[in-house]
Amino acid sequence: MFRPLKKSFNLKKESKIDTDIKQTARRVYDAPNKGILWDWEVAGYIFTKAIAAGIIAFPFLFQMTGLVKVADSVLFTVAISSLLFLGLTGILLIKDLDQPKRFLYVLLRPNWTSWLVKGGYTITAFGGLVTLWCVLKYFDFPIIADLIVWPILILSVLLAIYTAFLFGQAKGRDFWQSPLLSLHMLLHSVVGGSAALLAASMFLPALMPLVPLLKEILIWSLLIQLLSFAAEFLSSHPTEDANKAAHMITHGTFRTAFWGGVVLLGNAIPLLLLIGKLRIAGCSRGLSFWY
Amino acid sequence: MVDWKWPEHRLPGYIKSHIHTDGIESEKGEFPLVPTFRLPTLIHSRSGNAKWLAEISNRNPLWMHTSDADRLGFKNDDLLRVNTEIGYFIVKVWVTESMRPGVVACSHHIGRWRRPQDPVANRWATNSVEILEIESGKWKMNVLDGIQATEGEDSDLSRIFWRDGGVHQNITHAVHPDPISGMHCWHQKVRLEKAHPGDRHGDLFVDTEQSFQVYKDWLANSRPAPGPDGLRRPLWFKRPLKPVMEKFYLK
Amino acid sequence: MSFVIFIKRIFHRVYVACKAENDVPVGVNRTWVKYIEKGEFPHTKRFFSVMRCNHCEDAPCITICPTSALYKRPDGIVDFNNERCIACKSCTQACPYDAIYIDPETHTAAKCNYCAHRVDVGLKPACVIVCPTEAIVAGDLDDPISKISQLVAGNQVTVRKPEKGTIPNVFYIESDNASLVPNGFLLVDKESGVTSSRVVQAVKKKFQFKKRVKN
Amino acid sequence: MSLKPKLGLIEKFAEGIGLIPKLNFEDGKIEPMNDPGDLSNYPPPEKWDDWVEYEPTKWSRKIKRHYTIVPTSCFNCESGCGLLSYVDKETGEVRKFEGNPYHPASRGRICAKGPATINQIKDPDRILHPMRRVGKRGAGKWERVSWDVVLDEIAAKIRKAIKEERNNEITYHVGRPGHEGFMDRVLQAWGVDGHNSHTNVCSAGARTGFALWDGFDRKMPDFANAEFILMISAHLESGHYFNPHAQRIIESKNSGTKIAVMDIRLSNTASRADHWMATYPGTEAAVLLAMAKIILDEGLYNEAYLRNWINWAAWLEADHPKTEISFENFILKLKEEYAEYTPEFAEQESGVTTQAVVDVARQIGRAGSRFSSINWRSASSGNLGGWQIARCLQFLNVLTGSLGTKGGSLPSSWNKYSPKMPNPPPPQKYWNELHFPKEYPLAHFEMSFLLPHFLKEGRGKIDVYFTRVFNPVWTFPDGFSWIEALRDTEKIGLHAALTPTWNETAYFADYVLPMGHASERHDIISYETHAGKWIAFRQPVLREVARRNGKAVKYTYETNPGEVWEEDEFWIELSWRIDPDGSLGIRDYFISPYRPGEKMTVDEYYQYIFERVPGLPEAAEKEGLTPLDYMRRFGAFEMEKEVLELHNKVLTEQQLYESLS
Repeated sequence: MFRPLKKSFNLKKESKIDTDIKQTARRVYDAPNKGILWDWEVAGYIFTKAIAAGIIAFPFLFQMTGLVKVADSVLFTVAISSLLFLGLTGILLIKDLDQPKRFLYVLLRPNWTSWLVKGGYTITAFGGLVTLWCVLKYFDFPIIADLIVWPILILSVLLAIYTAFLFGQAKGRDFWQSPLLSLHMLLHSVVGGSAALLAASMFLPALMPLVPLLKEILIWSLLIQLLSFAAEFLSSHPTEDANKAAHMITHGTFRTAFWGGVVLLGNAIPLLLLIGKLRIAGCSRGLSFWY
Repeated sequence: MVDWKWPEHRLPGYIKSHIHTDGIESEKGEFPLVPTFRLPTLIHSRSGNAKWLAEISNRNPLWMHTSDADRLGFKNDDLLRVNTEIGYFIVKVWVTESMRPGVVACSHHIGRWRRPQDPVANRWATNSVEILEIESGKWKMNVLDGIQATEGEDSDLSRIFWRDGGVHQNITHAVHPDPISGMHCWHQKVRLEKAHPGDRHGDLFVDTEQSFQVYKDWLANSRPAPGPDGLRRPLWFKRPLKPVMEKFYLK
Repeated sequence: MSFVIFIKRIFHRVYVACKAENDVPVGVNRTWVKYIEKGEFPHTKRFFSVMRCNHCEDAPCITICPTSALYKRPDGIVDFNNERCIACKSCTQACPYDAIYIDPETHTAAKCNYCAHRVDVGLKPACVIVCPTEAIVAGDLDDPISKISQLVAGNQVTVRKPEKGTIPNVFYIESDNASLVPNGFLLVDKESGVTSSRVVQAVKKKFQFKKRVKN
Repeated sequence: MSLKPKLGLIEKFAEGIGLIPKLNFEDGKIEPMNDPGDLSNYPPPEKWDDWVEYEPTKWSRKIKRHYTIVPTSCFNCESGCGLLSYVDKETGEVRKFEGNPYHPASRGRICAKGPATINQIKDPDRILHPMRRVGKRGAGKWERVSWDVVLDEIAAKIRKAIKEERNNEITYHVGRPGHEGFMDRVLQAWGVDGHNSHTNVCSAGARTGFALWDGFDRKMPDFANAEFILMISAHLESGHYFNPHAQRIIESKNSGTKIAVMDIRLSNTASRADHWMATYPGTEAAVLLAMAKIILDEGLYNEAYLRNWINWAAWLEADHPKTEISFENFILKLKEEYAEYTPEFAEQESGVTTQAVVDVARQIGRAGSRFSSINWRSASSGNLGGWQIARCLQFLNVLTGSLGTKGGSLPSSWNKYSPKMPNPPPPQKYWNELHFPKEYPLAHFEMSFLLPHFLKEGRGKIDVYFTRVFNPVWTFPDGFSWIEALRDTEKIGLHAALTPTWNETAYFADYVLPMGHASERHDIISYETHAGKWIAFRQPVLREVARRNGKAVKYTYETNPGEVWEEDEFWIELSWRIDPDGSLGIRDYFISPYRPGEKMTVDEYYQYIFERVPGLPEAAEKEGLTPLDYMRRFGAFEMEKEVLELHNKVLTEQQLYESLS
């Protein structure tokens, strides 16, 4: 559902143009605003996609590199839940379209220059391979199953960061043109995945062996995440619009959502808790939602 | 002009207007109001049914220069009560540099209305209002609803994004018949103040007894016919539907 | 194909001619006029700019459109086919000129397509023939002797947001930068508008005019 | 060269196995009129009978639509620009309006209100049938009635009034002008002084000021050839004939003409001008006279013109009997007369800097005979003594000798054609005091906005009141006095509102009679828009399409939507029923000029007029058409291209003789 320009989304504060009439040019007439076109569904599917990529990458990586012995049951649950999140991503993607019945056109009338198509094929390939892996594992063909684990891992990375390239193609949005965007998305996936696994480990004893390493990864990724925020918001941006967008996030309408939700709840508190040896890790998930 | 009892105007000259600065006390918030400027996209009262025209022009704020607004403490989009000789109307103010200081202006065409009992029409541009005659000659118009996006045969009706039905300013103007040309001198001397509590954009009040009095005052300045040899009107002047010759002479 | 627009002669005609020609619903526009004012009285100046799709050489909307519903024709017009469009709205994000909207009637993307249906029959676009002061000139820039080529060559022309690298094909003569740059698509202090059908209910709820109890 | 994206393999395969619908078929290809690159503005007239275009809303399918193109004239303001209506052959409805390239004034280019006529025609809340009020006037209850009932009831009331010599109780009050010739003829056929207008809330001030000079109450500035233009108006965006004028103003501006605009706000016009003179409202005359003084003092005036055309001797005799009559003394006395109007005085009164006043005055002086000025409303209609502003404006034209000259301001009736009517009735024997009261002998024209106050004073009563496309309750000052008058059935016996849409005055009517828009009514238009003389035709386009398809149509409401009618036929029908037996002598003015004894049809009325338009029969002959059919086909005809310097032409014997009669 589309959220209209909320009253709280007060644009007057940001556009300093309108306040001092004398010096600067003043827009006195224009066509009506088109409102927000990409809404919570888009933010939603970035969030579910990051988790789908993250939760499968770590167990499989540990398994293949031998860092930690991972039971098959864990691999299975992780694969299934990743497919689940992938399904959720798909549903949100289709829901965001104004012509939902035509969603197949993305795959069947492909325009290969568009990252939406490449992304669509990535999701399809990733989903296909993971299902194939489950089937092979279930019917006990371990060797072939192991063979396709590496492609799955590579696809999971691509799955996590392809949206950055798509946003990069949206030239109308200066703020999305920043090269840091793919790094941000990767971090989302890492933080999201590890946090999800840690949270799941409270219910699934089988995940216990992975916990210490996951905590390590989560601490470091949260640190890097905070650094990336600093990099993004302390430095200036190439164009005025990007600066304004950054200003809106740090001081404007999204101020509370950013400092409160993303920085504090999403990163700082979990970091402290983790360093203080407690297990609450789910809240970092909030991070990617707001970003 | 000499023949028709106006010798002092026999040559091109300058007449001080009825809203000349001598009669305006600006510190009391008095201004000359220019109510006549038109918009390129509307027709007097017939573009209410043209959706694409109403979509372009759907506001008639009161134009005021920044210096006047600062002096009187008005901010952009404030609601003002504009008092005319025979009543008042409530309008939003548009503070701009494109206005001559000391003068305010409000555009024509906008402020159409329909009462609840009237047929539903011109939904693109009409406020729905109630008209009350509080006592005889004392008329009050209250805006019940601005322009609403509604369902209808034309699906564009549900996409109306403008809410502002504007204000019907002409109805609060007294008649000003120019003693010579007979022209209605449109400009009004008005006094501006912040809108009172309960005032809504588009509300207005008129006292028709007062307007009848103003009519009589202006009528008194006229210098009636007959002109030379009992003529009602100069024969060489244009006159729609010229009657027979003898009718030109007052018996 | 491209446009040259004389800023100094613009008035409000293009709106209705374009809407009449293409039945563009209320609330969205293929071409629109933006006013800006500068300076203090009595040196105040008002500038107008006709905004529309710039039919870019390297159009970001074409690259991002997943089903190539937006495509470039050999004569340069960036046209759209709303039967291929899945309304993913990524083109509206990609266009730096805010020229693409979602048609609330057909729920697909739409924009100025240079009146391709008229050009193919040998007629100029609707906004060109309606303008009393011939403020909009349309023609083929590759043909050196066409009026438009001479105008672009002979006058100082500007384009909107060249830094985006899209190589726009709409040139403005005697324009003012403040009125050309859509300055901060995000920071629009415009009234809320209407776009995809889902907006309709939202707009109604949000702007519910306080019904006054009849006194 | 294919104009669509190439199909990829996956897509072809997927469409092949039916996973997704096939999209790539097209209805048909239309051969372009000319080779790619050079596009024309309009389809050529030879193709207007069956013009083929693609349907824009289903552009991907390339569906062909067939149109009949019928010209008419716009009805959305006083300019009456030419319109082409595209009538879809399949649905039989008007699809859109464009400019008519054959219209000499608008030349195929129109403003925003022209094409918006399509909205007004397709308005869901349109009045489609005559309505009669039920219950109290203004209560808002209506019932649908037939045209016959309406005509009989109104005709009966008028017949009774005329029989009882209450001719002055019938008033036809017009808002948007049109049918000027037609209505004067109808009212004089009835013998009533019933014409009332809105001129004195519009341009009475300027008209009086201009008329005092030479009797022509309007000036036609020849903008196309002007070297300096002074506008006390916003004529690039609004005002009488602003679209044809704006075209020519911008053309001359492009070739160097300078423009000055006097306006209290920065209108779109002022923002285009080289000089924006932001005068305090009402002080424009002071600025104009200061400029006149500079022109006089610096000798920039046109001596030959003044000597030849101004009654300077008579003025000297009247005002300065002692001085000897000579042109030099006249100039001397004139300078004394206007000595007090220094630029400093102008700045103190209006706020416009002396530098601007002097600068513009000199440019006017230098422009000489190519100085054109315009004032229609704005200052002269807003201020007490506004008529002096127009008078002073023309004073500058007189001083520079730019009256009737190329690039100057021409007297309006040089460029306006007045049609020859069939069997014109004699002038009426009544003078209606409600319209032309004694108190305002010089008024231009009826004191229309004082009507409710006159009624309140008991100066008279109105038995039958027609408000024709006229909304005083909303547009006029003091609308509540109008409501009080309209509400009172004693003061206004029967109120019939002829209007295409609902409006605030129609809420207080007895009959609301739906009349057509630009493409649903007949009329002829001839306005002074440039230095030529032309006549244009407004016609119900669906009736013309029916005629071209050979379908007989008796009344226009047969082809208009619902029972929407047009005024010409309404008045002919009404007059016919006012005088059923011919005893009042009204009926014989509505007899057909071609079929003796029969009722005149609207086609015959216009055929009679067009046959007498100089040059039209010959032009029609070339096209192998009758004059009426020529106008139906092209919508407009220009009689003369250059109507200039008539005042300098030597009259022939014949013309001298004619002017005496």
